[in-house]
Amino acid sequence: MAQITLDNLAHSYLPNPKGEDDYALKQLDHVWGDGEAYALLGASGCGKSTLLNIISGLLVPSRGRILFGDRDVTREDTVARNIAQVFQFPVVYDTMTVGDNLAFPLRNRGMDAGYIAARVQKIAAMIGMEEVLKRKARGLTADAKQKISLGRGMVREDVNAILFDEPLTVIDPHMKWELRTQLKALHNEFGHTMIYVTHDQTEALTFADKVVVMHDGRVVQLGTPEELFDTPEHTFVGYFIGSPGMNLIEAEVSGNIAHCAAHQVALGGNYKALSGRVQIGIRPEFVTLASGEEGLPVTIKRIEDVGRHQILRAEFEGKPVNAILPEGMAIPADANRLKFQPERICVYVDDWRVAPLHSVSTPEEEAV
Amino acid sequence: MSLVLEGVSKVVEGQHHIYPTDLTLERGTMNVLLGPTLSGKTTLMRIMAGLDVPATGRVVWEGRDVTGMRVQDRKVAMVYQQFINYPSMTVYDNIASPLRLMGVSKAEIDRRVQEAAALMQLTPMLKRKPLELSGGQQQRCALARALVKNAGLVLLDEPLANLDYKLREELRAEIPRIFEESGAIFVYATTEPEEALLLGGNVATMWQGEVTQFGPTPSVYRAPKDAITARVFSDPPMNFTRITKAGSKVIFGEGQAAAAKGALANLPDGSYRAGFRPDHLHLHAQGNDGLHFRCTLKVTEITGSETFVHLDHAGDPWVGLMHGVHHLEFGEPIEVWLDAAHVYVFAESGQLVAPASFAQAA
Amino acid sequence: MNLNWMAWTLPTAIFFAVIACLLLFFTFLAIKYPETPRRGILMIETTRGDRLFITLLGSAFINAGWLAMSGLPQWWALGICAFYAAAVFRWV
Amino acid sequence: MAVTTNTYATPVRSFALPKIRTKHVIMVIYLAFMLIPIYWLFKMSLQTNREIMSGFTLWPQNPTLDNYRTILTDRSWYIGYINSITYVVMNTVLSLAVALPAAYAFSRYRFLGDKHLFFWLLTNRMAPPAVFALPFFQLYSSVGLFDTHIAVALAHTLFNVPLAVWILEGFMRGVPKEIDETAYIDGYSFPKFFVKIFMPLIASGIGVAAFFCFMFSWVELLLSRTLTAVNAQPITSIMTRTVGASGIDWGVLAAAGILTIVPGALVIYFVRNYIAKGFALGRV
Amino acid sequence: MDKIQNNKAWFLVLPVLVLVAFSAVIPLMTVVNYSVQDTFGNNVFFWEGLGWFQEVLTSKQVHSAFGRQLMFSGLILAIQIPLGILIALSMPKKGFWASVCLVLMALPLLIPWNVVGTIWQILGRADIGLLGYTLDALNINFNYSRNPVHAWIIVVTMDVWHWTSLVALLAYAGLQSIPQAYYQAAKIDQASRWKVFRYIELPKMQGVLLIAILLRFIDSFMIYTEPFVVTGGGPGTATSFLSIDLVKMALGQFDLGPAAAFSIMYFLVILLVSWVFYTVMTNLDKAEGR
Repeated sequence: MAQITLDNLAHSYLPNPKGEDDYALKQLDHVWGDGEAYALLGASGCGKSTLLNIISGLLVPSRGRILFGDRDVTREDTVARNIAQVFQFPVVYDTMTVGDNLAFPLRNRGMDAGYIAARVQKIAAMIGMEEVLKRKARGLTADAKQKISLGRGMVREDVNAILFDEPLTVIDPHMKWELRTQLKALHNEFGHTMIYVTHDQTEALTFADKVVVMHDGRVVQLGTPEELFDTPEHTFVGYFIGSPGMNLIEAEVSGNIAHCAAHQVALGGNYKALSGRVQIGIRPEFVTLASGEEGLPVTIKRIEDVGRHQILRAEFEGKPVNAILPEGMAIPADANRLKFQPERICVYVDDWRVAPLHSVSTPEEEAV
Repeated sequence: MSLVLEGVSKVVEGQHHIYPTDLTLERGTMNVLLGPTLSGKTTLMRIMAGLDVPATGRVVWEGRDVTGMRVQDRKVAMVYQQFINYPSMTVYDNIASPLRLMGVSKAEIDRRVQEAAALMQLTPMLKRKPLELSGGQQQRCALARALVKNAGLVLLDEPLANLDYKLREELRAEIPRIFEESGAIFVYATTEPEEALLLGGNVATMWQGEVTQFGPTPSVYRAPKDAITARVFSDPPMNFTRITKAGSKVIFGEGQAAAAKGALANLPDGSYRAGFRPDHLHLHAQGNDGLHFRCTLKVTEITGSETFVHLDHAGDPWVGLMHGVHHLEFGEPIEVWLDAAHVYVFAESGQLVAPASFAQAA
Repeated sequence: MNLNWMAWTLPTAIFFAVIACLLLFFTFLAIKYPETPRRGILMIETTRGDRLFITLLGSAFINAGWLAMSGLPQWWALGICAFYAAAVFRWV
Repeated sequence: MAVTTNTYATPVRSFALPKIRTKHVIMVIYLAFMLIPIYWLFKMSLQTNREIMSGFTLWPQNPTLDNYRTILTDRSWYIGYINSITYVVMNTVLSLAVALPAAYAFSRYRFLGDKHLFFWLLTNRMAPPAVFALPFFQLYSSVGLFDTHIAVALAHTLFNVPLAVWILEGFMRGVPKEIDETAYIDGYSFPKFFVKIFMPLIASGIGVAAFFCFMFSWVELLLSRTLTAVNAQPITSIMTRTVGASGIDWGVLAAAGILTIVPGALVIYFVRNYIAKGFALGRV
Repeated sequence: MDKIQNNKAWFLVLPVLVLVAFSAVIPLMTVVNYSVQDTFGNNVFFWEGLGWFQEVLTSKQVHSAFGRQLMFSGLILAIQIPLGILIALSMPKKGFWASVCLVLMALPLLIPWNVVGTIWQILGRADIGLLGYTLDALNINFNYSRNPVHAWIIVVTMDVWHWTSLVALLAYAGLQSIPQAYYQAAKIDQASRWKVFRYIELPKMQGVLLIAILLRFIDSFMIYTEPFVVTGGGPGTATSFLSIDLVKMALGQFDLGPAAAFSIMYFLVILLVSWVFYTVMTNLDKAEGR
């Protein structure tokens, strides 16, 4: 197991990239901790697969180095990197039995037969396939085959990292719960460094300790799920994480007040003078419905009952604003205002978050 | 004006894909077929469309029996999970093709295609071929082709399942809007309870070839008729445990006794299955009359704003969905609270015996 | 069109008529009682039609074998074929 | 987290010396094995018969096109090519025309006796032409088609139609049936859908099937020779007249042989992209 | 893909049915009719019963031709299948050179069979053929028209030249359909080249290889033109295979009855083999599909 260092890394599929736009993966410098579970999250085409292929050794980056521990592996092939990978679609050796499939990576490395048998038993128990160890892998369902793939990824104890490339695509929604939970349990037990690529925010957030959000070839934020939720560094993260995503409102900020059109919103901190395109962002979870004079005046469009909560869809100055309201809450007929929790508001300039100068802990200053 | 299925069933090689089903869909409604894969959603839709002939029963469209009628002669539109377009035609021709076959005038075709393309944000791509588009755009093209016909029955078979998460969210918000404008009968198949709730309208929950319940979506969600419906309509799945009612006491699982409150109070003595949704489980007492359980914590998953807590309660696997972020120790005993008002009681056969009292109030 | 060159004889006409009747009969059966495949001693899925084919092809080889080996009247071979057919329809 | 976007220097590209790999050696040897016999025929076609017989040489000493001239100026020679191409094209068109709907039926529907029918079709691909040669002669004589192009074209459907059905069925299975259904829902009738939407989709499959029909019909000798006498005589059969009283005229024979390869080579050239793609997609 | 039950599909199959029935069923019936009769021409036939069958089944000549045929087909399969796989594995995966290889390899397939025979007939001659001359120069007295072993060598080499490409193309198609992820997984699992072949490539090629084996077996079992041109079945009967015997009987000597009986037995054997292969193939499909 090892820490993974991405040093000044960038990749372009073109032979002679000119500008930044030619790079499928823009410059990045990161150190990924040993034994942690990471998720690479982003829409399709954002460069996450490129990054994964660079880590697994299928691609040599155009520029920069990649280190496992202290060892530079940039030019080493997949085998030398000693990693395991689980692919989007199940890759199993059809003609082998389930047990032989699991034992395959160990046998190829000439491990001791007794050790292999014990290890296979253990993994089979973890993925719940002890019953079918003697069966041929051909003819199993896609779920089961993907479980074998997962098991084969886990079977080696000494791997530097395990990479998952959207491994739950082929799995039925109800099964996804089960498998993800199992993966999480496996991570807790073995403590491998895991890198999980997905476009599904729920999968990413629930699986990983740290989530790497990618957008347009760039890592826009690396943080814990809480950080991504509470303080998205980029409006894309705000939009991409959470359902519905963060509300963004054009504003002018002076001190701890944001001016949205003719209205004022209190902020949780003081900001220096900002230039460029300024927006304030607030998660629908921290928006409450009110009536009377306080908060932003909105037109309520519709209310969606999602079961465990309700989504209020409204418009402010012609732009959508959403709020999440508790289950069963009745909507007052005269409700026409939305209030934001000041300490939950983030301020963005040209899509990147600006931190407040120092946090203001005096909510009594709240402006009308 | 409606689509009526009368005792419709489908049998393939001796196996029932659909058991005899009666269903009435009214004009201008959104109807969601909700159920896991292979529960018969697609088969039912194919029968509605006329792509499959039912083994028994009749399909009645606007008072006319259309059971054996060719698809070409029916006024239906269908969108599949796969992005189905004609690869050899441009997006424009794709959208225009049903109109051309209907013999609509050239000017009218152009007007309607432009309109549908604008609605689906496809205007800049009209000259391109479908395979040059992204998945979301391809599916929009398919949707546009389905809508441009002004069909009386629009069938959407998991149209968003193959799309990226965020894209799905966007289109999901668009579909009810489009539906409101069309006035047709919409039928929408999905495996995800959340999607069903977001779309609103009516829902028919399906399980192993049977429609287990049909009614307005929120009421089916809150008052499922049986344990199967409750399980189908819950993600993460509903938690179940065996309970025994004896006098004023209720014994949960392997012996945690609690006072019979809420819906439990009026049950006759006996053995039942209790079910409750993950989001109704709490880490702290919520008022005074909460039930409380000692469980073992297996795994937690944090989504940023919420925490999924996987528990073991005397052998029953439970999932709790807690507000806020909670960092908890694995393998530790943990106490969780549940409001008795949120408990559904099912008979051993699965029939709902006592609905959760909160749902009745709502 | 002159069909003399086909050189029909009564026995061959009967032979083909029997096979045609068998095919028609099995088609009729398939319409009346739809076939469901089953797995027999050969470990392959067979339908009624498959079993008919196995019977006919097998019978041809039984007859040929009989003709080559025994030198006894060919009717005996037909008897063996009947047993063979029964076995095929029962166990395959 | 800010991303520095400083200099984007020229990327270091991986380089490798061209290695001599076993794979390449095998390929080169095999291709040489493929081409040498053809070269030899070609070499001989450029020599006079006397030069061929007079001694062994690796390449022609005095290249001449006389042999080709002999063939291309003599109608009784080149008519053979025309005959062959005529019946081959007829056969290809005919085979595809009947195989397309049938393959569609097999790929999309279950129907009474479908599997048996499919197998029976395949057995015809396997029927030895030698078995059928004589009855064919009788059959086509009795319907007055003996020594016509259509007779050979029809006879060759015996093995080409099953093959075309088989190949096309594989390709058609790769097209999701939802496309068909969408078209029907849109209001397409079956023939219109088939021609306007479905055929463009399986164009490469049709190409591959046509290639195989052409190939097997072109190379076949036994049936085409049995069913023709004068008017529709294929080139393969005309070639035998190089055996004269004074022995074989090797030069003309070789030239005739080379000319029989030309149409095939042209066909390969036209479907070359389909062969790779077609082989990969189809079931063949 | 699940298919729809629809008996109307028969109408789509009808043209094929009519056409093939015309060119297969009528001749087959005729052959059966001939097989039980004797004729001296002019469409005059005499009832012969199963006599011809008995004659064919007990004939030493037929038995030895059958044995030769089996040996030839076995030899062909044993050489061409592994060689074809080897070539397929060696082919460039894509790009310009892949097209070049495909086109060059497909060439022998498009040469009329008697021309194939002619090419090898020439090539093997010691006076004007490259192969014969070279062997002669190496002091090997190569003469396929005298020496049965040499005749076999040239016939087998010719068939390898002619048909290995078909096997290679099929195997190549099979290889192309293997997703890249399998190779990556094998790399990560540190599988050796042999294991990649044994556990990934071979299983994935299984389907096309069965087709290749079937096609090659059937076609080599029916082989007629090429050896006939090269050796004429000789020396003696060394390379006279079933079809050569049959054609000699039917067209040469006009022995319609025995030829017909022979044809039927020949056809039955092929039918049996085809059925076994077809059954294995469809059952493989099913196992994959589950």
